[in-house]
Amino acid sequence: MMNLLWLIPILPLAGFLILALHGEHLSRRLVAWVGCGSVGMSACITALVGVEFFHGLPDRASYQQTMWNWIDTSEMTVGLSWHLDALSFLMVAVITGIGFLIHLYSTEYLSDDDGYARFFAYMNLFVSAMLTLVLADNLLLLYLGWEGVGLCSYLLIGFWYHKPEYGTAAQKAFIVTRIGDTAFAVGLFIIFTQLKTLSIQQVQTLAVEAWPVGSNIAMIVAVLLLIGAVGKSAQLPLQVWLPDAMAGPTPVSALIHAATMVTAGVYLIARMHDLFALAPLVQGIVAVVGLLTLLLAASSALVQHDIKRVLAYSTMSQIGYMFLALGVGAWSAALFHFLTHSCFKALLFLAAGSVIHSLHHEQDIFRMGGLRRQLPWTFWTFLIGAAAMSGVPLITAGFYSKDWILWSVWSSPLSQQWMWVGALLGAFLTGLYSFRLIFRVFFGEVRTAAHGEPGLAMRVPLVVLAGLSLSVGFLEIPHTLGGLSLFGPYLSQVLPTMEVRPGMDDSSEAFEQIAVTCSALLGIGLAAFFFLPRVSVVDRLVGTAVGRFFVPFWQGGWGFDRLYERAFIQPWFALTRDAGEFLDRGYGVLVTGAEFCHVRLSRTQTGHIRWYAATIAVGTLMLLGLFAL
Amino acid sequence: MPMTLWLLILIPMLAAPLSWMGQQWSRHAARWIALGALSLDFLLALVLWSQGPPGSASGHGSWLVESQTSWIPRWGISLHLGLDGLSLVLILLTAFLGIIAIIASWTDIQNRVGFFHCNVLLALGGVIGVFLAIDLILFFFFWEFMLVPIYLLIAVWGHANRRYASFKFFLFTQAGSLLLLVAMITMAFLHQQATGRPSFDYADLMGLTLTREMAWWLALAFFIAFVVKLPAPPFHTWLPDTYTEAPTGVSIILAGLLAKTGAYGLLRYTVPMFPEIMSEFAPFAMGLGAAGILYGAVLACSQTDLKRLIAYSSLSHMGFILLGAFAMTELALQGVVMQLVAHGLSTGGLFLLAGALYERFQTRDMRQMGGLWKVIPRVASMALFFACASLGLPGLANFIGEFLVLFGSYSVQPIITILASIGMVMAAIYSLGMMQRTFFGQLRETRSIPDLSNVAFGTLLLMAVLQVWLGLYPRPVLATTKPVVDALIQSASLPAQASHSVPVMPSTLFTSQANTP
Amino acid sequence: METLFYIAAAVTLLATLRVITHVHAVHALLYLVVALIALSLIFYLLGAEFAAALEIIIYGGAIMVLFIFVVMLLGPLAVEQERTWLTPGAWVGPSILALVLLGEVGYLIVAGDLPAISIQEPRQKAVSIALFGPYIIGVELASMLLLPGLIGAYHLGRRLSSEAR
Amino acid sequence: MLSTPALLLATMLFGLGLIGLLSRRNILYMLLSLEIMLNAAALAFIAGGARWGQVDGEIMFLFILTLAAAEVSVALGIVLQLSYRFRTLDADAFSEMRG
Repeated sequence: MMNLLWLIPILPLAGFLILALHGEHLSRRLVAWVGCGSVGMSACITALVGVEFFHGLPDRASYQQTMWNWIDTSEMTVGLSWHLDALSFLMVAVITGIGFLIHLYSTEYLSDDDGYARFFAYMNLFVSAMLTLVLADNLLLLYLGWEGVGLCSYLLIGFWYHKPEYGTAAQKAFIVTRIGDTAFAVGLFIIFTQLKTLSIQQVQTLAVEAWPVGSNIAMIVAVLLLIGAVGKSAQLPLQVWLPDAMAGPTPVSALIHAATMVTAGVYLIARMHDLFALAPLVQGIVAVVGLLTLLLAASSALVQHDIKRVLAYSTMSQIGYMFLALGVGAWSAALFHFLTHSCFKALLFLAAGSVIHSLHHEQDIFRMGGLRRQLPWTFWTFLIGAAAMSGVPLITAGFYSKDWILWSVWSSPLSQQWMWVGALLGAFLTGLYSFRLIFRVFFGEVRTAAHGEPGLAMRVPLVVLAGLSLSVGFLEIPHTLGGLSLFGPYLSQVLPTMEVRPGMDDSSEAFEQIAVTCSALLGIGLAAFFFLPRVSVVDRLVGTAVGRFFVPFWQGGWGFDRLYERAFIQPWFALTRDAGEFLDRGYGVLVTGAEFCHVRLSRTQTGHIRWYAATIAVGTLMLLGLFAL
Repeated sequence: MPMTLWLLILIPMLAAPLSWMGQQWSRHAARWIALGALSLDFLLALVLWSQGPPGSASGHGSWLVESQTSWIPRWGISLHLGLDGLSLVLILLTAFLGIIAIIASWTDIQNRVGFFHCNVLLALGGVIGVFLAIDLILFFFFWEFMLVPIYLLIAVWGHANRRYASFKFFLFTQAGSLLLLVAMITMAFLHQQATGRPSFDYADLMGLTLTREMAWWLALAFFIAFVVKLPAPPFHTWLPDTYTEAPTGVSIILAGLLAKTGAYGLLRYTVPMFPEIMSEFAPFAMGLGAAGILYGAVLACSQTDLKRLIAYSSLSHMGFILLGAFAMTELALQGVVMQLVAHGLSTGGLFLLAGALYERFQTRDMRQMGGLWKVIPRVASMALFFACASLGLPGLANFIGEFLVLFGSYSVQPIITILASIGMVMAAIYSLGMMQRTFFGQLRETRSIPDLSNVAFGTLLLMAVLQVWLGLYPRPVLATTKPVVDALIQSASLPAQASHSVPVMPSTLFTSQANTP
Repeated sequence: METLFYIAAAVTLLATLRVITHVHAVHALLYLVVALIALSLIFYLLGAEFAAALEIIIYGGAIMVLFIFVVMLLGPLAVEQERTWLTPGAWVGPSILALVLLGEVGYLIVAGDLPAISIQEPRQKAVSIALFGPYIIGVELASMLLLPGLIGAYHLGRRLSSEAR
Repeated sequence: MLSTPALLLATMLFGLGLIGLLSRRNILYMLLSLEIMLNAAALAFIAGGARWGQVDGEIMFLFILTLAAAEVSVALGIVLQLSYRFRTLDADAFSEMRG
């Protein structure tokens, strides 16, 4: 079974090839079959591989498979090799599983779109690239997947290419992430130059041997990898692309910009955890970046009008949690949050898509309302998603994962107290903006009529994801609540378990949990207070001087877009607009000089044959004179 | 067996007049003759490739196939051809891109068809000659030989501003050639000083001992002569005009092959002949390469003319070649070879598509395009593919080239390499900007426009498949050129055979003839 | 013998002087023919009897005849000069010079003091051997020169006739 | 020996030819002057050959003769063309090749 591993990324690639080369001639039904089928088969193979993987768990923590040697020189040997361990299996399972559900959902969501085959081709390519990213045995292959998902993200954001602003958003996404990618690439150059290998396993072992903790080289490499991760995962300061990326179709946002691709940065840092452990300062930066992004995105999510932008900022915020967890060394907690986040965020996006679908592509939440009765399926699933995101205690998955992170931040030797306070504030804000959405969209008066619930192909993924959003949390229950730990030990094969700071006992954990619970519930309650009544308290709040300052500030994502516009984009355009060939002007001087001489010398060409004869004679005389002298 | 080398050169050259005459028989006869000749050449090169033992280690002067006939023995000039992995790969590329260029010209060129193909074949014969000749005079002969047909191709069949472009091209390349000629003759004289016998043979001149000052000047001449052709700033200004004004097929040849002759010259002559000088010179040359990458990319971003954009992107890609050639590490040199092939394919594809767009809209101005994906999805999807190749998407051949170069250069010049890597971001900006302005956005065109024909689509698909193949399995190219790369590195690491022992004074250069036997 | 040379040289110089100073083309040509004949005598005196013969046959004969033809073809341009052509005075100068030359040649023949004979016949053979030996490329080049000359003359002449029609 | 006076004579002839070439405006006369100069050169070769007893001088004469024949035939063709087109033989009237 294990040797079927290579099929997991290859099958979606095959699907892509079929659809890209022949998609226009296939019926929609067949396209849907190919598109979903390839990912579905991948998911099945993942399950088969998983069975064997878990069987052989104790003695075989990883499995390698090489297809062929990709780059084969005497200095560098890089294989197209897959590496399956607990971490990558988790990622693969999420990608194929949720990927399949989203593909299924898309068959209906895009059923009246012209680019049906194109859409599924891109989606399949994305899944293939993402699987390559997580299964890669070496950093170069990882980079292949890394760039591949970036490309697919670009293509899918700009899927409706006839709108120029979508194209701009797509370019923005690609270019901003490419800045991160380039830093990542430079990191690879340094790693290879220093360690002469790119294999992830070897890099980690060799780095630990070669570089002392806190050494400059380790710091530089870690910072470069971090910039790469930050670009991909839309964290500060490269976060600006994600809200605009919502231009893509909603399933795309669900798959790429929520569940999978944006968490690639988390995966990268977790993958290279030994390296980051060598650079404690950089790890601290990871935590700070996560915390700042978390707060920035949460506050921005509060005031957005577009339902998808709210979700986009919430994604940034949740990934901020993951970065925070990574930064404090809670590797498993970060990935646990990745798992639950993938479920509930995909669910939220799909449910939002369902709303948008029934409202004929209306995305402004101020034109929505009272959809609770018209779209019951959507409402309930959305509610579950929002509850999971806010961390409604005990029943939702989000609670368990967020709690784990907050507990880690509380107890980690690497963290500071203010980080925990910030994270707690984030939890409060999460509750607030999640339920702002719920109350705006599903409660209150009806503003836009919906044209009915979606069909089966959209409903099934919603329900499955809702179930997962409620249940996956039970994989890791803190021992204050009964103590079932499956996820942590599972990942501990790959990732080190976090050490708890001395002096942490059950009572402090319980206190911490109560604080988290309270802040989330406080957020939800405040949302109900603000947004449920007809005459909104919020409008008055916004009207105050403080509100007038903060609302536009938050709406613009803390002004980063405007800053970058001024600092980079306008100078760049000015540069390229005026960038004539200034080097060519240097040759212009030569040309002018030649012309100058030409005009003067051509006067000697009188056209009179006797003049020529005379000059020849004079020339000869002068030569003779020279010889005579 | 040695005759096959001459066959490689002579097949296109002999087919050239034939295809000119073929015009009288039927409209397509010239095209078919040219196509047949190049296919034959390609097959021949493939046969050589399949026979050659690419794995065998060989230093300089040990060639896979070699052919030497005396020509002008008094001046040490002989008809000396040699084939090694590098030239084999480049000849394969030449024949392949030649075929592509002829297919690209199938509908594009309608007047003086026979003469056009005659010129194309002559130029390609010259290019192959350049890749094979290892006698300097013979090399120079082919080097000059390919220029005239190319000049004619631009001046006769080019776009509106063709006269300016063709003159500029000719002047720049001629100036470079002049330097080359002077340096070659000087070397032959120096050889006579040292051994009493003038020689233009590669192997002889490789072993020549030079004073430092002399070597500097010669190396500089060899460097500039080839860099003009490559090109890199500040010698590149002929490139955008020439690439833009040339007809599609010729643009493919210019970018895909002519630029490669410059790179080939650097690898074959400049670097191994003056290893000491080059190691001192390397930071400067690599800086020039990085400057080319960035300069080309910035200018590519500012273009509105599609072909000009591609031309500047080509300049940017050539910077990687300069960067890698002077890094003198195995990885960088392997990357250079890969980049040579990959750039030929990617830029060739883009020029083909630009030609297809020009044929349909009679303009190269991207401001007048937009939203074309809807009307011509085949063109658009292929353009997307080649734009991705051009921005160095992993899994495609350009990525292998660029990354190997960067990997190899980083260990030598980290700062320059990091600067060069910024070019990757810029490549994304101009490639995607091109896609956005041309194929995405609002559709302006209301006429119904035919999409790519099956032949053109198939051609592009073939190039795309090659890109993917070499991007995922570059071993065939890397293994073929490995002996050459090894030898290059060896020559760089050996400090020129104890050079300063018998210095030849430059002051005696043109005087003493006494020791002629 | 030296006297002969000096007389011939004087004839050559005088005739040449007249060539470049005379106003009438035909007169000038006549003087040139005389100069050439005098020169051929000098060649003879220098021992190059074959060159002397060629000088008369080709230069004095063929080439000068070409000139005459052209002057005749240029008729309209030379028409006002035609009358002055036939004045007897025109013949005096060349005739005198030619007579001087004739006298010299007659003296040479009569006196029997022929310097060329002393240089024996193998000289001609040596010229031929050298010409088709080391100088063979020169011969080839000369023939290559003559061919374009022929074509050029033919082309230029033909254009005239076709345009004149 | 006669070679020295012969060379002197050649120089004088050459000078006369040059004077003619430069002073006459009629193109026909210029051609005649050219012939004189060619002859002067030929004489110099012959004299040189005689001085050294070598045949090369004569061979050079032969080449000069050939050259002159070719030159005259083409030049006279050109003269005919010029006279036809410009209706004059004035060399100063032709300046079409002015730069």
